Amino acid sequence: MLTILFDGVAYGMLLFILASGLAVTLGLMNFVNLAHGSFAMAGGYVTVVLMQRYGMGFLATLPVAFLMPALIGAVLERTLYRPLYDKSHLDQVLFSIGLVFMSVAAVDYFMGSQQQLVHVPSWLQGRFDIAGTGIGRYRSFVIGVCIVVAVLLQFVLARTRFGSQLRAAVDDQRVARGLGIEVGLLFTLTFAVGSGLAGLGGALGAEMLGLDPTFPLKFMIYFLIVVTVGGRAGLIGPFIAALLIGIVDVAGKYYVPEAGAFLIYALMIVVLLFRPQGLFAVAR
Amino acid sequence: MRDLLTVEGLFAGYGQAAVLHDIGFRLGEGRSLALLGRNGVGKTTLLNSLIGVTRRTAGAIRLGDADVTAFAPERRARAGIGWVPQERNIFRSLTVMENLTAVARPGPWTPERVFGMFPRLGERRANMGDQLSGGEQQMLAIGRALVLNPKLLLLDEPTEGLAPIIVEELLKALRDIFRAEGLAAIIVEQHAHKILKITDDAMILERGRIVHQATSAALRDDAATLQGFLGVARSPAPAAERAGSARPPGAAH
Amino acid sequence: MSAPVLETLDLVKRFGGLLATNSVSFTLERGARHALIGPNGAGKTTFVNQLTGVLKPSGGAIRLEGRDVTHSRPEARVRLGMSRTFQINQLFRTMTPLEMLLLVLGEREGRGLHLWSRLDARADLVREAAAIAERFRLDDVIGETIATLSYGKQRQLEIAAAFAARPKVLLLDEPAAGVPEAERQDLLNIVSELPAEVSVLLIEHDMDLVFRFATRITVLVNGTVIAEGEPAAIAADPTVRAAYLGGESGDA
Amino acid sequence: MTAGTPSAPLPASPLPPEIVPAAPPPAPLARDVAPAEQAVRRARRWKPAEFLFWTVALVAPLVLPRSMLLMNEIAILALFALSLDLILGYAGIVSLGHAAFLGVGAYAAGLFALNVNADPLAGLLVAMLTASALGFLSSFLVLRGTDLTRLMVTLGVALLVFEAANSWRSLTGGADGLQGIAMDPVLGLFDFDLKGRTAYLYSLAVLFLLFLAARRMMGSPFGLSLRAIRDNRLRASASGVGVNGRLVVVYTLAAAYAGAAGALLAQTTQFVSLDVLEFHRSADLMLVLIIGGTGWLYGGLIGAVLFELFQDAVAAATPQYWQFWVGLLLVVFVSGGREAVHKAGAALRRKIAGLKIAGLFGGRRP
Repeated sequence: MLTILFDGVAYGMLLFILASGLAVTLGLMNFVNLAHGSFAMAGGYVTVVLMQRYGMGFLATLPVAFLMPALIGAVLERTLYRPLYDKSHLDQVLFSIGLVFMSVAAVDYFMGSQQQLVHVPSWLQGRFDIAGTGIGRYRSFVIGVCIVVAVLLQFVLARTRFGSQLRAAVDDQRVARGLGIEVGLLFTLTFAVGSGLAGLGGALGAEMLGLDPTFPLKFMIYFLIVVTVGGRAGLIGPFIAALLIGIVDVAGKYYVPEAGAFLIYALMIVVLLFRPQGLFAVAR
Repeated sequence: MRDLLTVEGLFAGYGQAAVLHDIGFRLGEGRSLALLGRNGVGKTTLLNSLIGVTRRTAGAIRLGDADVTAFAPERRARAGIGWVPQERNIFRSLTVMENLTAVARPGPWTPERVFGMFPRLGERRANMGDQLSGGEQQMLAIGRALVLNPKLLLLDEPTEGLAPIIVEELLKALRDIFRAEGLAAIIVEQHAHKILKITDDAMILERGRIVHQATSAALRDDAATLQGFLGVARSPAPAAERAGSARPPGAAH
Repeated sequence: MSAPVLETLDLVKRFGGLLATNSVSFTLERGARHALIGPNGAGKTTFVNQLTGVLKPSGGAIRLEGRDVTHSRPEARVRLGMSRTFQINQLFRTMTPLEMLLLVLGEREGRGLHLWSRLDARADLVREAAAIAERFRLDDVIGETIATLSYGKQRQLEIAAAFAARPKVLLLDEPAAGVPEAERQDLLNIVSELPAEVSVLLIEHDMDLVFRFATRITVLVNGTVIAEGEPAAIAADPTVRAAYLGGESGDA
Repeated sequence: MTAGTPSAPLPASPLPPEIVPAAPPPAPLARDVAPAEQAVRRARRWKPAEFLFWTVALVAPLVLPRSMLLMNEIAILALFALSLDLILGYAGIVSLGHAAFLGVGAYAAGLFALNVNADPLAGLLVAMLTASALGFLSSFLVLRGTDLTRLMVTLGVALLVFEAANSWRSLTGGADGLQGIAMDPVLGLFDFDLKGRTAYLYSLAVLFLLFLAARRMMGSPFGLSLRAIRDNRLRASASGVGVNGRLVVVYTLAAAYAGAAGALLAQTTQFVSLDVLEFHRSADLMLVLIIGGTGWLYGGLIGAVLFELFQDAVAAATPQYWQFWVGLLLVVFVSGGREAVHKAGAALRRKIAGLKIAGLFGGRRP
């Protein structure tokens, strides 16, 4: 039982890191980027390639798994995404689905459609027991990394000038610009960091979630659920939502496997119906 | 005296609706200008065009030696324009302090100095922007423009919706700022009498055009013009007939 | 005097701590030419939005032809005889003026759920649409896409569409706002030529229009009615002058 | 250009009372209103290009007898796209889960043929009813909220339906799908042949009839009120349109159309699998409508033709990477290609016929 809870927490934490970039782009900047999972996949494949072809260690690949997607994100934001900020959500959805389809096919072409295996270092393999509960070493590691990242994110957003300028730009972009805040630059940086975090999540999650070219499609809805159910006002709502979803999903698959993902989807519809702003959103 | 702001042939509007027609004027360094006119004549649109958040269809704007016509709003702000928008637009998810630090630029005006001028704000520095009263929001909006350390301050109806006692206090604070700092300002106001006491020059808009320019002192004594352009009852002949004795003194040209 | 066509009783609207409509009791007489004026932020639009049902009042009541419509849906109020124009054009931009008028007429006649009927099945409605277009100086553009019309024509269509619902009460929200000088006269004529049996409430900044049109004026400041009366009285009222000019009342 | 037209001198006095709508206008005005009546009639009249379109569709099998399976796919996709156009193009309701109705229709038709009756038309009717029931129920989910909530909710419903079909193996056959569907002849006369001739003509006939119905309904006061809702919901409601009721009706209707497409798919391919409920069906459908343009009924049809032809050409070369090209098209179209294509298309049509935009098809592009 506790093991399931623990696995659920690890899964939820991972979901949070994967979705945190989307929580900012969709939740704060109000841009529907369904291709968020593609950046996560990019991170995963960066790790795979670096380990398999260049023999790098798992840990050493993680910074690159952050930087590469961040760079791609910055470039795409400057070129393709930015003109779409003012367009309808439908256009944003169609555009980003297009990116998903392209990335799925492109990765399939270059890397093949098979599942990729990521071998974590031996000291991260296996389990240890605490009071009769089996605790996976790797999952503990993931939880640790995710907590560090979550705390760091919350700190940047809540305590730094960058964070307050970003919140100001989100509150009222027109006035923020009129008061000298470089909104465009802020958004590019934010988008890049969000993409980078997705990449980091993709690399960390390859072992737990699996990694193949359909990754962005498979997990697209999960990211969206984290953000929409969590509410779009900050990072704490998505964080709680990610934990909840992680636990419900792991427990559901264990106890009622026949229901599949039914529970999660139904939960999302009900929440959106009664709390369109999300479960943890402050009324604006 | 050097010109700080030069506006030439400015046309602007929203969508297809034309709001400003051929606006041209100059503002000297350190001068304060009252921008008057009734509701909906384009005063706010003019301020918004100066900071660059309204679509300009024609015309040129110079700030000092720089042609800022093509500048984006953030570049104009950095070039030395501080803006107090009409709705105040306090960033609601930022604290009072953050509202200031997020936009502050180096110079004599610091958040602490703003708190010195508006002690109420200092007491509430940790409150979120959406927890402030109307008067506090207005003080914060002014403080937020000041910490940009601008050469030109644009104030859009700074006294709107405030209690009379706060209005007096605020106007006094503004006058001190203009006098002491040599800061130029354009103030949009509906209440002519109040603002003419603290400004150097005045300009009246009507249906998107400049219809009167004078010094504040001259306009203050010009009851006919005030009543004619700003009063409630300026009415052309057909209306005067219907309204009976409504014809005000100012309409008797 | 017959019963008022529209009245509000102690209407209140709060937004959080802000009292946007402060216990407004307002009466629109049958056939009235009534103007509602007030400075920016006085709560004029909030008041109209409650009358038409876009906003829910926090307290008080609204009666249309003696019926309580405080909680009726916007479309129900239209059917009961209240129709409005918008301060910022709200038009069906891909339609033609003819189609927009036909839509309003069709809804008025309860044809909106006729899935299998033709648009011109009721020839009288098409003729009526054409007549309204002529009355509002739109007959020359009746078949053009609305988005391509000049701004003045779009303002005219705003009123025409509201008028087509055959309202007993017509709310005009700043009909002349933003209309260029060249097209202004057309619009003013249209407003002054509205038939006498329609009761009109005009919300307006433009004092020329107000004093030219209204026989009664209500002044709203900070959500409160501070004065109401005939134009002459309003023009002379010191509190009203103070609200518009500022300073100590009467020093103007 | 109306702005430059000098306006006629205005009458000094109010217009005569007979034009007040309270009293119907008298005969002398007929001279002035005739153009309006003509305009309405002209708008609903069949345009030459429309006759041409359907004639080509009818004679296509004679010219290309080997491509009838492809043509059948085009007809079915066209019907599916027509369905989405009803809600997206006319009522402005976005959906990322339209495959739910296609899939439910397909399963309903397949199960009906396997277990009850193999008559195609009866199956078609059952599929439409089943899908419209789901449409009616889920329509209440799209009434409130923003476009984003609608996209999420429709996507969520489609995922739910997919999961349901996936889990309920005893009914749907799970991943294996429904196999061994054998249909009776259409109308008891026309057997389904291997070349797909009956299939195509059957699908085309259904598409044509449902298109006629859609054309009539979208030209009705109801259709006009949908366009009103799409253009400006606030004004629609201020014009007396009961917005929610209209949306429930059109959503249910569109679900029935999608169900019909699903039935055609099941009956003509004699096979139903989870593929009919996949996400990419909904996404591809969006692309179809983007290619053809929304809100004029022919957009879905033309989009379907182009989409299938493109797929046929590209997928033949690299079937595995077909999705890449779909994605690229979406990206290019949204990032500005759409305007360019539609501008070019409009210019082309103007050139050919010397008519105004959309004059040929009678539709109007938003």
